[in-house]
Amino acid sequence: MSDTDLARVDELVDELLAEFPPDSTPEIEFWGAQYDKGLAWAWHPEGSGGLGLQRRHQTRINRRLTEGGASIENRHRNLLGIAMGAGVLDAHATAEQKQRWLRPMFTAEEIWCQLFSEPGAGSDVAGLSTRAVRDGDEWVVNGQKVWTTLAHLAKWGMLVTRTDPDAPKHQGMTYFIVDMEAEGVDVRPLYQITGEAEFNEVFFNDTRIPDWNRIDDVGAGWRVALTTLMNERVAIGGGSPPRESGYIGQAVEVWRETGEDDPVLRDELLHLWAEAEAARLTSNRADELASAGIPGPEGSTGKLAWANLNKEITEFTLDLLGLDGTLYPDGYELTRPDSFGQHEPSKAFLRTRANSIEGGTSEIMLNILGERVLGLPGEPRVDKDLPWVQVPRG
Amino acid sequence: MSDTDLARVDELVDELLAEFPPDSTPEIEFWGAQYDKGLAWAWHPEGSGGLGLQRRHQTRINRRLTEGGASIENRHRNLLGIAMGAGVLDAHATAEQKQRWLRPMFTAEEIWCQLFSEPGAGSDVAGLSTRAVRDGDEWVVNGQKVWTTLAHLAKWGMLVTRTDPDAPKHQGMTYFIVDMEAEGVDVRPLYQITGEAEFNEVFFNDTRIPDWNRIDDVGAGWRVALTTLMNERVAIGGGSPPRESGYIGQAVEVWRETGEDDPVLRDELLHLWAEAEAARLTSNRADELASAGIPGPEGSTGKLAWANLNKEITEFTLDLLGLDGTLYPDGYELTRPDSFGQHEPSKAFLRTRANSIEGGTSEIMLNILGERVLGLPGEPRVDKDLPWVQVPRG
Amino acid sequence: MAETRVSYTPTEDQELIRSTARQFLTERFDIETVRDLIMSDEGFDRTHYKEMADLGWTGLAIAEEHGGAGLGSVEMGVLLEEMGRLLTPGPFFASAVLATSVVTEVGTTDDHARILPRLATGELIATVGLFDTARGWSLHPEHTMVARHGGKWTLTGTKRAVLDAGMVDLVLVTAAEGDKVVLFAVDPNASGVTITPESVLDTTRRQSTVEFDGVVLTEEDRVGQGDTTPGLVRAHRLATVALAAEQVGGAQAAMDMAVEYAKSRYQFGRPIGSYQSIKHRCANMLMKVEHARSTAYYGARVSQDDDELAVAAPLAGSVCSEAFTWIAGENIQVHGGIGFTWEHDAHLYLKRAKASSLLLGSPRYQRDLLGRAIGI
Amino acid sequence: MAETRVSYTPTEDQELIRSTARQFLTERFDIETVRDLIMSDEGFDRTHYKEMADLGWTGLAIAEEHGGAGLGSVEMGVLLEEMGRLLTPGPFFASAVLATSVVTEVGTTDDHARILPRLATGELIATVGLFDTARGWSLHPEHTMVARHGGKWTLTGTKRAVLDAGMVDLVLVTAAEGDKVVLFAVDPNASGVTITPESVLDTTRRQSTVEFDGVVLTEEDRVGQGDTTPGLVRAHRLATVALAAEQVGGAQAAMDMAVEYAKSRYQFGRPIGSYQSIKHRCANMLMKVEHARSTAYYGARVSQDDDELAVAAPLAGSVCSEAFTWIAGENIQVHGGIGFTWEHDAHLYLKRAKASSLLLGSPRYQRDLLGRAIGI
Repeated sequence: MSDTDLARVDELVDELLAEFPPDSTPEIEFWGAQYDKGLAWAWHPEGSGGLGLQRRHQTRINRRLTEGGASIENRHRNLLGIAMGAGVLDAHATAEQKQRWLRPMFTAEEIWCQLFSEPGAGSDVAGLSTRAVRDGDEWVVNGQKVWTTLAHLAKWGMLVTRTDPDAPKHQGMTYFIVDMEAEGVDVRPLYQITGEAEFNEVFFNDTRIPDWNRIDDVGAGWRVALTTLMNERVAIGGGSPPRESGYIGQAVEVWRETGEDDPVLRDELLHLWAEAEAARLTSNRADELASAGIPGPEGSTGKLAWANLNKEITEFTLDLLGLDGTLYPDGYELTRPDSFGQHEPSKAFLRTRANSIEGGTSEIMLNILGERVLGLPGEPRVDKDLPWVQVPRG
Repeated sequence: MSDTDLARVDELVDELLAEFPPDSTPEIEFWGAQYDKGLAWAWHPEGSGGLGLQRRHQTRINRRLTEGGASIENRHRNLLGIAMGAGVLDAHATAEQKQRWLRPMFTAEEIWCQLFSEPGAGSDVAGLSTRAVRDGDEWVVNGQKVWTTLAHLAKWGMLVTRTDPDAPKHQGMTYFIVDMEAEGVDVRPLYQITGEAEFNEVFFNDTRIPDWNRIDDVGAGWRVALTTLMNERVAIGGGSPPRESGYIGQAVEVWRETGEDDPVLRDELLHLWAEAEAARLTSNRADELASAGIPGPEGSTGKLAWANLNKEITEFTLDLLGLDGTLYPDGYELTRPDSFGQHEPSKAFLRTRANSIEGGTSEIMLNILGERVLGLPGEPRVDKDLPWVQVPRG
Repeated sequence: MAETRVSYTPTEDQELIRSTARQFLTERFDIETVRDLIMSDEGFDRTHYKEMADLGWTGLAIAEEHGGAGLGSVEMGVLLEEMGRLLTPGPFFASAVLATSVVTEVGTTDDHARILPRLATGELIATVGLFDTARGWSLHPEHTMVARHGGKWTLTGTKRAVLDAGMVDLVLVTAAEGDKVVLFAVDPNASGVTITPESVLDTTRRQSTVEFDGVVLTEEDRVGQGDTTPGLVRAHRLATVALAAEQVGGAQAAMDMAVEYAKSRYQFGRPIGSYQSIKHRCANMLMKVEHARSTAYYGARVSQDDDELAVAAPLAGSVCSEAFTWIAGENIQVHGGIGFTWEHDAHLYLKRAKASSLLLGSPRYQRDLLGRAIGI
Repeated sequence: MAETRVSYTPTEDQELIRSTARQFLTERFDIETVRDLIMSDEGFDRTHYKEMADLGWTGLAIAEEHGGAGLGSVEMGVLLEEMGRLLTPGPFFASAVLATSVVTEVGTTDDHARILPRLATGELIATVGLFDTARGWSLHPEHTMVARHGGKWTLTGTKRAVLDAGMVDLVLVTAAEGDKVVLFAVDPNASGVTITPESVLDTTRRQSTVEFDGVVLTEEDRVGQGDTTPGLVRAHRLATVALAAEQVGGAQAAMDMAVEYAKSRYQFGRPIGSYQSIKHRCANMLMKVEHARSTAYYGARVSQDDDELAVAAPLAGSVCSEAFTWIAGENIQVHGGIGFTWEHDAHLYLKRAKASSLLLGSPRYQRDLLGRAIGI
């Protein structure tokens, strides 16, 4: 980072903290001011919440703001908007669209959600079948999306639809920002095997979207979707937890609390501890080398490694608990969860089963590592050049 | 088994033992007489070493012969001939061919070998490229075969060749019985990672085979090859070892001899013991149900299970041995082995690496279980209908 | 090392039990009924139990002289395998298997005559409190004990993970009396008995913590004489083998579900079962389910041979527990997102699998028993 | 739980060492040379060792005052990773890593001055006899002992798996003297020393059994004062971390070999790497090799911090051993038949992997050390 840029960032942060003292400024007002000063997404151009700098400047800004007593809770409250939606708008939206959406997104006054996955399009997102048909200055949407976080709280949804079923699958899609409060949008909780509903199903029944809400060209939906997914990977990665934290920390705690001393279970615990630590050190190494621009381990090994590890560790923790591992203290209440933190062991065992599915199944991650990183050849594709309507779908 | 058949079999066995007392009859003479009485392959027609009965009658014959003091060593000495070659001749050969080959095969006066695998055709045997070109009443063969057991001792080889490169791969093959002593046949030992050569490479350099030696039609080679492979699977399966025998028995022995008492290694040993015993019980169950004609577990799980288990068990045994596991008592002498029994632990570790490759890789076995037993769909095939010359081969 | 030669060819009786069970269970316990029972407070419907009794199931393994069918572990295994397939909820395992085995193996002739006939008819539903602590699965009670005062005993202690205790008529309880382990049949409504239903991972099988605070018992309540440990050990092995059969049924059902989905689910224009990653996993499921089945079947077939059962029971217990848990977990993965939803049935098998792998001893614990039996 | 923040960004020195090493090793140890050495009686060529010394490698980790380069574990790790890639045969690890660490960590200033300069120049090649028995990897000699008579000692005992003892000028030996562990530098040609070369699995690294039958030693031969255990423990950790780097190099090479073959080998008209079974295995190799590398790099970077090294060394030792062994085994499987032949190089990596996973303590043993360090 050049010294000038650093100085400019520091000065603006100091200015913000001075003008809007965090302890006496309402959060929304503070975040609005932060946006206006270009301290929301430092790499955005000026006027879009940024300063035309680099992503890593934002890390510094966030650290200094936190030290200065400011809240960055908006980033969690509107995770999908701030981490992914902003990137999509920055890359693909018109000036008017940015103007309309970015600021209330950053202040978390308007929550965003993502509408990609469908019952028939999981790993194969590009196979989606939610239809949007043009009707004058509007589009009429019908279909179903699943695994939508925050949909029940969201004002806006990032929606990919099929607009040309006769084009090959990657070409006939169009991307919209849909008003989640519009008529014909039905959000229902999607209960998981834990008994909780972190996610939703969203049904579109003749929902009308103004053409003004379209992002990029008609037929360019896949390109925009890829931008979204790229930002998702950036958002999911990063941030190094301390040693022996997370579920391996929980397992160690259970080991100690139960006073267990079976050497066989101890060796299993140490095995998991070692694997978890190796994965954690790899994240650290990847982060350092990536930010120094030096080739290093592929970040995407992390998602795969943690999916495996979380599943193994939480299952092992039940073994450590013995008969207590057959209990489910929270019960199956079929509710929306009130927190997203670490779960007690038996709920953690259930919840982590999805770690190898959500955000890209482990099978897809292995394909990616094999093909994009190691350069192994792809499978023969039977769906790629066919018109979407002709692709076999069971 | 019907009572009449049993009685007939028992009577013939008694007759054979009486006419050719095993303790005073030379082996070859005994086996010749056994063949003549139809007690060689009970399910073959009369005149071809059989009685037109069923495979399981042979089990009874063999047991009664062994009890009567006769040797069935010919079955080991000429394993590939008696277990596989005979089935091929029975199903596909002319009367003259059977007449010429079956009896000396059974007496093990003429040893047989199998010439299928090639450097470029392993799992994909049907992709083989050894060429045979017709020249009047003869065929001229050029190419290379690998992994040929007994080739250095064999008189006859079961050889699959490509005779029509422009036909789709499964259609352009022809099957021959090649005289291994003919000119242009070069047998070389193929050294393995153990330092021993159980197998050979066989090179054909303008080797001439009389058309009389062709099995079945020109172009029918794949059909005949499948008969061979089917007989191979029958030959490999079957026969239940006692509990705690083989490499798990060796591991238990090492455990006891070293006086090791680490609970962690003990649990690993018990885990392997349990898996081995489960596999063994499954073989027993499969054998019983199969011979009773009741649907039961697929026999081919056994090959897969034992490949995994032998590899895991022998690797674990080296861990049990500690620093002694880094030794290789036999040394790497680059010799032909003088026995095929159980190896000492470190050679066993190396030798068993091939268990998941030889006789069908574990990947192929998993495909077979998935597709033929569970009915899962095959991969898209890029090679099936192309002329063989056009199939990509790297 | 010896083994016992057994036959796996099913008898006509066994074939009949299997087909009757499959038909009855499929009709009575369609998945909607199972789901209703799972979410209900009681967790089962007593009329279902009565119907099973009428089919002769509750008395299947009870001698004819006590009103049972006089059949054995093999037949019980067939029945439980079918129940395992459909996740049949209710106290059948607790009462007709666990409690029945304990009374049979521990009880005197008088105890048999007193208790078994009522278990056979299904009028009596019972369970067993075996474990004082969450870990260790010791059959020797560490904390639960009886003290004798004249002709009476006072029972004090707490039993963990007592199956279906909230719905039974009788709780069999092990307790220490000095060095000996004694067994009592306790009325759940007796004074000093507190039954606390627990919130459980696998809601197809309920559990309670049962506290005994100075419960007064008489000689009438006692089951067995002298040290009951040998009988308890045998009953534990029989129950392990029976549970293994149930696990095999569950594993088979989970595998069938995965294979079915792999054929019908398309991604990228192909059934997902055409990808080796899924295909090979299903093939490995097949191998594991067949291995598990072999150990469960073998265990049931040697149940009369004490030495061999000592090997076969922990073998089946460890192999079947691991196979079922692995298959049920991978079934969810094969299904992807839909397999993680409450409305799909995949999770019910995973929960049953994981819980059942811990109920009578973890695989690691069972392997320890195996090691003792085979001298390793 | 604390950790030490380290930087993974390579320094210019490290980059230079890597590129020099790769160039030199590739030229000097082409696979034909390696194969000749493997089948030779001696197993290495002393001129190679001299060349390495001239490059400054034998003195890499030795202080400048003793004629070394004064660099540390990170630089040694870079070098060993490169050697691991090419399976460089010879006593470099035994002498420049193991013996050098032992002398450095155990020796007095006088010992350093006496021995290290000659190790640095390569004129002295040394090894260490640490283990009395095949299992347990105890640094406390169970059988080897010294008895003092006046100003002299008599050394008796047998050391197992002494690396490259058949080709060295000096054998460092641990021995018990009462409760203390003492260390002596023994001339392999001294009276009473018998060196028996063993037939080994991994012929790129030779081993001998070394017997000491009343070998007479003087104060001059002694290295270190008092109980040498703390120094030996540190040296063992440093050697473990160094070996881990070598394992990473080997694992990477085996993976590269598998990936290359998966791209070029066609079956059924497709490269085998296009099948998920092979592709996913290669991807898992990548993950494991990167995890292993992280632990080896971390271990090298915290080598000056005793408490952290106590965690990092067994972490690297267990993770890298398991990763290398798995990858080398799967590399053979990816190759199929050709990978099982003597003429293909795949087996050399498997043999190196399995042997190196046992030399300084099996993964299970290393995890035990890890557990002690982190309080589990």
